[in-house]
Amino acid sequence: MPDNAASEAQPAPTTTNGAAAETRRQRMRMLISALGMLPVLLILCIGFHVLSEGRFFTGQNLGIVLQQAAVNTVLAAGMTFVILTGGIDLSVGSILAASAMAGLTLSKLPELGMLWLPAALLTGLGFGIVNGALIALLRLPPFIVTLGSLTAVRGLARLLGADTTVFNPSIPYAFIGNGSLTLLPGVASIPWLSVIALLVILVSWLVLRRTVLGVHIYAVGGNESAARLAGIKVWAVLIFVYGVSGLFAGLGGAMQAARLYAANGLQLGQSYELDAITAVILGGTSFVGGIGSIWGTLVGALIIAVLSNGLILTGVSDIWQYVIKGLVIIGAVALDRYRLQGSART
Amino acid sequence: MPDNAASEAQPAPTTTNGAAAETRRQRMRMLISALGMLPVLLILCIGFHVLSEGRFFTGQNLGIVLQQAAVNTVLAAGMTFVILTGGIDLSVGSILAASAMAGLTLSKLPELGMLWLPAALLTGLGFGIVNGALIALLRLPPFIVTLGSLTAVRGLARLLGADTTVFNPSIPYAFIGNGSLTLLPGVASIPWLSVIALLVILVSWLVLRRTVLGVHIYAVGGNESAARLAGIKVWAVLIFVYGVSGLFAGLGGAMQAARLYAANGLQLGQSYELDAITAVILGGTSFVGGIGSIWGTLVGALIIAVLSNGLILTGVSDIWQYVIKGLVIIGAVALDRYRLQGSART
Amino acid sequence: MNDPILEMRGVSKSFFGIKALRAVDLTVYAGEIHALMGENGAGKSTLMKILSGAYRPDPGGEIRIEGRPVRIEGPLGGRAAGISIIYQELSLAPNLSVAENIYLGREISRSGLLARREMREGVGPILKRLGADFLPSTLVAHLSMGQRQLVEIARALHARSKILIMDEPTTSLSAAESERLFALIRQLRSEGLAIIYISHRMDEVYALGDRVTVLRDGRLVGSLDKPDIRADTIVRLMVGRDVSSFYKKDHDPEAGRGHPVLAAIDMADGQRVKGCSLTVHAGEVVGLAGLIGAGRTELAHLIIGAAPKTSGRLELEGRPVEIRTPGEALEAGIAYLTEDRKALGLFLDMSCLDNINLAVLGRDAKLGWFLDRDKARERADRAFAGLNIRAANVGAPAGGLSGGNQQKLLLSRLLAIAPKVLILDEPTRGVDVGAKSEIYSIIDNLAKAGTAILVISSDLPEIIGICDRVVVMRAGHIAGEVTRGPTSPLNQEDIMALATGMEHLDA
Amino acid sequence: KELKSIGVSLGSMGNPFFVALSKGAEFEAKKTNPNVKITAVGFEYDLGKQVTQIDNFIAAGVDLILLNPGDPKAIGPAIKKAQAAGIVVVAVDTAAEGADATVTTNNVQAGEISCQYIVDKLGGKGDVIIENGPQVSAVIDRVVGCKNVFSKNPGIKVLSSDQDGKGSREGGLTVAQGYLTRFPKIDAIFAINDPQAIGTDLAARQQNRTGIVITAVDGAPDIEAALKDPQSPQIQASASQDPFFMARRAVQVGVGILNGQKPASTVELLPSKLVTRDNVAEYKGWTSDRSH
Ligand SMILES: Nc1ncnc2c1ncn2[C@@H]1O[C@H](COP(=O)(O)OP(=O)(O)OP(=O)(O)O)[C@@H](O)[C@H]1O
Ligand SMILES: Nc1ncnc2c1ncn2[C@@H]1O[C@H](COP(=O)(O)OP(=O)(O)OP(=O)(O)O)[C@@H](O)[C@H]1O
Ligand SMILES: [Mg+2]
Ligand SMILES: [Mg+2]
Repeated sequence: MPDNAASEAQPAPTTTNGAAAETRRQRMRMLISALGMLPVLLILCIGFHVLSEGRFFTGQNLGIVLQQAAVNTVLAAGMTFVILTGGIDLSVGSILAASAMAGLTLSKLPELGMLWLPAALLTGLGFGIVNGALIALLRLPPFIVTLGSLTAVRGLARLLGADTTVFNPSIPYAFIGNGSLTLLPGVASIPWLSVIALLVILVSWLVLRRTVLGVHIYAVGGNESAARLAGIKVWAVLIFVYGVSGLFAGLGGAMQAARLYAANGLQLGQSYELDAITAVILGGTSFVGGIGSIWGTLVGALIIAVLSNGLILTGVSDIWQYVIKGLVIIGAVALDRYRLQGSART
Repeated sequence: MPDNAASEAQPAPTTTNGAAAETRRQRMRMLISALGMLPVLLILCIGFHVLSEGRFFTGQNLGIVLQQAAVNTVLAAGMTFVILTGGIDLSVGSILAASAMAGLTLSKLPELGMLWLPAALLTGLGFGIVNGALIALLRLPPFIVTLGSLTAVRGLARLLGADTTVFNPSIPYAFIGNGSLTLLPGVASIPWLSVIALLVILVSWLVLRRTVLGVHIYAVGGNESAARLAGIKVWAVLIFVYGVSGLFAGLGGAMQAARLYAANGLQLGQSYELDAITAVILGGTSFVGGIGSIWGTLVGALIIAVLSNGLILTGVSDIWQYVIKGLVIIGAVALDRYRLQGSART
Repeated sequence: MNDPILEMRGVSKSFFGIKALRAVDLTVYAGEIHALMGENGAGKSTLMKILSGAYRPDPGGEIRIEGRPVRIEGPLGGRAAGISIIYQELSLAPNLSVAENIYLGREISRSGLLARREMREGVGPILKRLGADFLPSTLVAHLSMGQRQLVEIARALHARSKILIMDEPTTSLSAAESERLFALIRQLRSEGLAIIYISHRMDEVYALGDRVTVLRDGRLVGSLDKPDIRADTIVRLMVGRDVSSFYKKDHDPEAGRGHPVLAAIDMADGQRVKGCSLTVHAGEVVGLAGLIGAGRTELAHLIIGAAPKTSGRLELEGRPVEIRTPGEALEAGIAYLTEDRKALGLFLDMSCLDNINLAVLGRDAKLGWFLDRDKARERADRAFAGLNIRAANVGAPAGGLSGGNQQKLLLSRLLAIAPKVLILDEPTRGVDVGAKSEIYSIIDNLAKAGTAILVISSDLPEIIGICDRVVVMRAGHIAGEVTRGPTSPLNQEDIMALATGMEHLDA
Repeated sequence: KELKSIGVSLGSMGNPFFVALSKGAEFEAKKTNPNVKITAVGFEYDLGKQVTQIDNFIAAGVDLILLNPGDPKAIGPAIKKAQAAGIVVVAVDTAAEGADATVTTNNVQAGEISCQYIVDKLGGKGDVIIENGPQVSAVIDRVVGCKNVFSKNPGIKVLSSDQDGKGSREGGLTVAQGYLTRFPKIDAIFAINDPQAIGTDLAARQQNRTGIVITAVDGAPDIEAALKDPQSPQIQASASQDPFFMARRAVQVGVGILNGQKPASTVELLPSKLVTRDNVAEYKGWTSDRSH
């Protein structure tokens, strides 16, 4: 949809006298759209709490939900950068697997074991930069490039472990996978995985909203040609976003490795890209690029995790889980559209 | 990228004296871009023929390739309609599975067995129209809607077969799955699956290029608001394209059912959408909408089939097949980009 | 007089509670050219979009056509009521051919199949009458802005309606095409059509208008009949005050003798631009004139590295520079204002603030990376005040602004850069008189401060009014140069002769 | 201790094998407690998803988890977590490290008998193909068993064993089409499961190739039909498993442990029986009514 000129409902700041009221109204609207799917998330949580006879809002279960959302949140954060520029990264699942494999393989070497974490991150970053370079410098379509690496990197991940599961029960830094950060001893603690995910969201927010680069990312997504004419190095922005997506996929791989103590090049991370993209889009980021926020992504990822957790908690059968999940996803955006009624395109 | 105005190298027909030469040049360019990936396809075929010691270009093997390409071609044809309007349909794999399940279940009833084929088609059409209605009338983003139905319809497909494999070795019309149409008795024959696929391509071409509806589809993809202002019923166009995509997915389901005599609601059609989208994009259709041709899609689908077949023929191991497939897909678009150098956006 | 063909009574429109139109009345007769005027954001386009069915009016008003009340439901309803419109913001599908665009929504089909040839032949006459030099089968994506505007005009004329609305149809047309269009409009008037004509160019309104209606802040402020149409009355109605000394040329006319800042030598792209050289001196305003498609925009794109060149070099303040991307041009101090603000200029979803600051974010940043939000805010506020940009606040998305205000927004971005060389491509496209004079005085002040300025414009009075020297392009070549004598001003005829290739005949 | 709820995490609920497994579990569990709550989910061969599911089971407070481990070793830590929450964990179909007990088909032996059948049919001499599948431990074991047998027979030449038939009819069909084109002479094909064997047979029939001995592992309903079908004479044998019984045993063992009865051995291997065209009439398949 190249043009929104004809979409009827546009915020219409016009007359000077109404300006103050308008500003207030606009603030309100921005708040609402920043809140995004939060109401949907709350409804889901409360619904599941009731249906599961009060098992949802327990400290333990909330911890589990947070932990389960963690990896997807990290992937979705990277994906947010990419989608904001109007691109897509289908390869995150494969990159996650390759990074986990690389990390675990290294962790078994007695000398270099401690280096597995940076190794996983660098593996992810490397693949991401290759994606970005192909897209930015050769000007290839992101979908094809990352679909190609979805396949090729998957093959490499399998090669890394000679097509078996690599297992290391004594992997260093295992605490990030299964430990918790104690906030109040004995009362409140928060899984390290979630701490990492939150940090990732915070850093992403900082970059997107408080740096020059962030504005440039939005600009490239909003109007690439105009960005180029305005002197923005579009290629550098693109390499950056795909690099970030790769790096976060690498981090996700490290998180999975630490959580599972194991990785399998073929199985790990299969179709994670869909979950990540869903989180981003549920969070209100536009596929066309240029519109969206990282907080929305966080809410989107939480919705997905709550849905999976809640459906099992309430004992819904596997088949019906599919049906319900699908309908809830559609219902969520429909509700959101209804709520904002025409205030923004998605 | 709302507009390609700034795409740097633009053909520029202006002055009257150059008009004739310009027309010729434009024709040439259109021919080249219609040819699209054909050169890549030929290179692949010849390469595999050499590497497989002459096993590729045999009548039998070509038949196999055509047959393996058939279902994906049909799905990709429907996907071409959708992507031309700037949308996407992720649910084709699930719809295919549901249609095959519906068809097979019906085929086991003694009375109604012969009706399984229309039943499969109607199932597909129905789901497609639901997708289209959600997208066109509620203005929901296509990615989310079809992702939702990817999940929900998968669940329904499983329900249809009570979550097991439904098989019927004596399904009516089984010839379309495994029979061949004899062209010259004993010399040349062509699998029915491929005949169907070719018919689908021809009909799609007719609709897209020779009817008013076709122009409207391109117009909606090129500039949705302009189309709306020109009085085109955008919602009707959208429902039509998603309906077509669903119908073709239903046809694909029927083809798979006739070919395998069986269907499994969970496994059948998993990630077919990726193959279909890849075929469309390889064929030069733009994700932004409005640009592309159905012939390109056919070539794209053939490339994918040749790749799978050739890699098995040459005895490449499963792992390396992944790596090579990924790289070839990226390489193909890179080659194409190089060939057309800047003449069109993708 | 006979009965009006169109009456609008008490038409209002609000966007999210903001009133863009307040109970506007408009009466139009068959066989007249009715000019609609008003400042940027006054509501002209909105009123017309209501008429064409693109917007639905707020309840309460009434529209009568030929005396009968009508409800216009959607674009189809507008067409059925006998109304056709040229939108201010071009609305073509770039991926379709000229003929397909002209027939869009009204295609001809024979037994279900599209009659492409018939459609191509059907648009031939109208394109010819407009003097279009492209074929009906050309893709719109391959046309320049001006050519696209011709397509849009052809579409409206082709629909053969009773009421024809033209919302700033000449913004991308040069004098020759405009003249042809005016002749056509006059003929249509004599055929009994009612034409509503929106423009910010006064000369056009004098030349064409039978009556003028003026809007201000969404309200009707008055209608003038032919004898009363005078610049000062219209401007006073529009702006509410007098705008004196429209064109400003206070800077040193001897500036051309200063040192050369930008020299482009033998620039060519192998397609539209064929070996062009030009020089701009410090403190000088050079005009670049020519017909549409002459290649002026392309030349500018070559200079700033937005398109690849096949030959040519650049010198900046006497030193050779290599510029391959617009980014490098900006770093070297060359800024360019695009003619296509929507596709190449603005970020419609981003706030006005970001749009204004975009090019200088890096320069302002704290620690090299972090946004300096106070500075950005200050700059945006200054721009809003300086150019009188109308929007609720600097945080509003640029897409919601009226056409002219968007243009001012884009201009403020360039001014923020404070470049050595400023290339302005159609700087006053769609800008109202008040703002125009402000833009002219800004150009003048920049020249005074020593900036070298190249103005590409299709508006000849504008070029003559503000430039020291005019370079004329024709079909990709520099056709010649028109300079000011010590006493004689720039001569319009000389420029036209060079642009159309008639100079030999004159001689 | 009473059995109130069970969590079941299996490979893929679309596979009739796992469906039979979950039915068996339900049958046995209902026998102990008619009001028992059972949640059966598929982890789609994603270890991460399985660990997530186990976490969810822990949160839901189940008493017993039945799982088909995504990886025998790597699932260990998750099992420990469940056990720490007081849950008994029994592995089915594949052994799992640290599980309280394991009940599984002897997959190595299944591969052995299926391939031994090929060796016997071919008289110890011929060109054969091992049509591999997804690299999960059950498949790996079957291929190991098969290779054990082939390597003992020098007359048998394995042409290829590195193609993935994806465990499905379609995958088997596609891979076999390639194999049949690539190798003009193939005497036998061992497919790692039944759907692949049927796909392989479809490919051979399409290309009019005859005289290929096709065997598999599973004894699924569709292979039963194929073994009875005169039109598919090339499918000759399948080493059967009994998921219904396997799950019943697993629940029995699990309930035993809940009540403090340690099983004699933590791994219970159920032998596989070969179903051939000759004895298929007596074979009691997965879907037959077993509630007695
Ligand atoms: N925005 C654009 N999109 C596509 N092509 C363009 C665009 N602008 C210019 N061109 C191409 O460059 C050619 C030369 O036109 P150009 O715009 O440079 O001339 P101009 O003298 O500036 O005319 P105009 O007044 O129409 O802008 C055009 O015929 C067109 O093919
Ligand atoms: N789609 C829209 N959404 C929100 N506000 C709009 C929209 N269209 C117009 N407006 C507002 O309505 C007011 C009138 O705009 P309009 O486009 O009618 O002005 P105009 O008189 O045509 O100005 P210009 O001369 O600049 O084209 C403007 O202030 C604008 O911000
Ligand atoms: Mg306007
Ligand atoms: Mg121009």
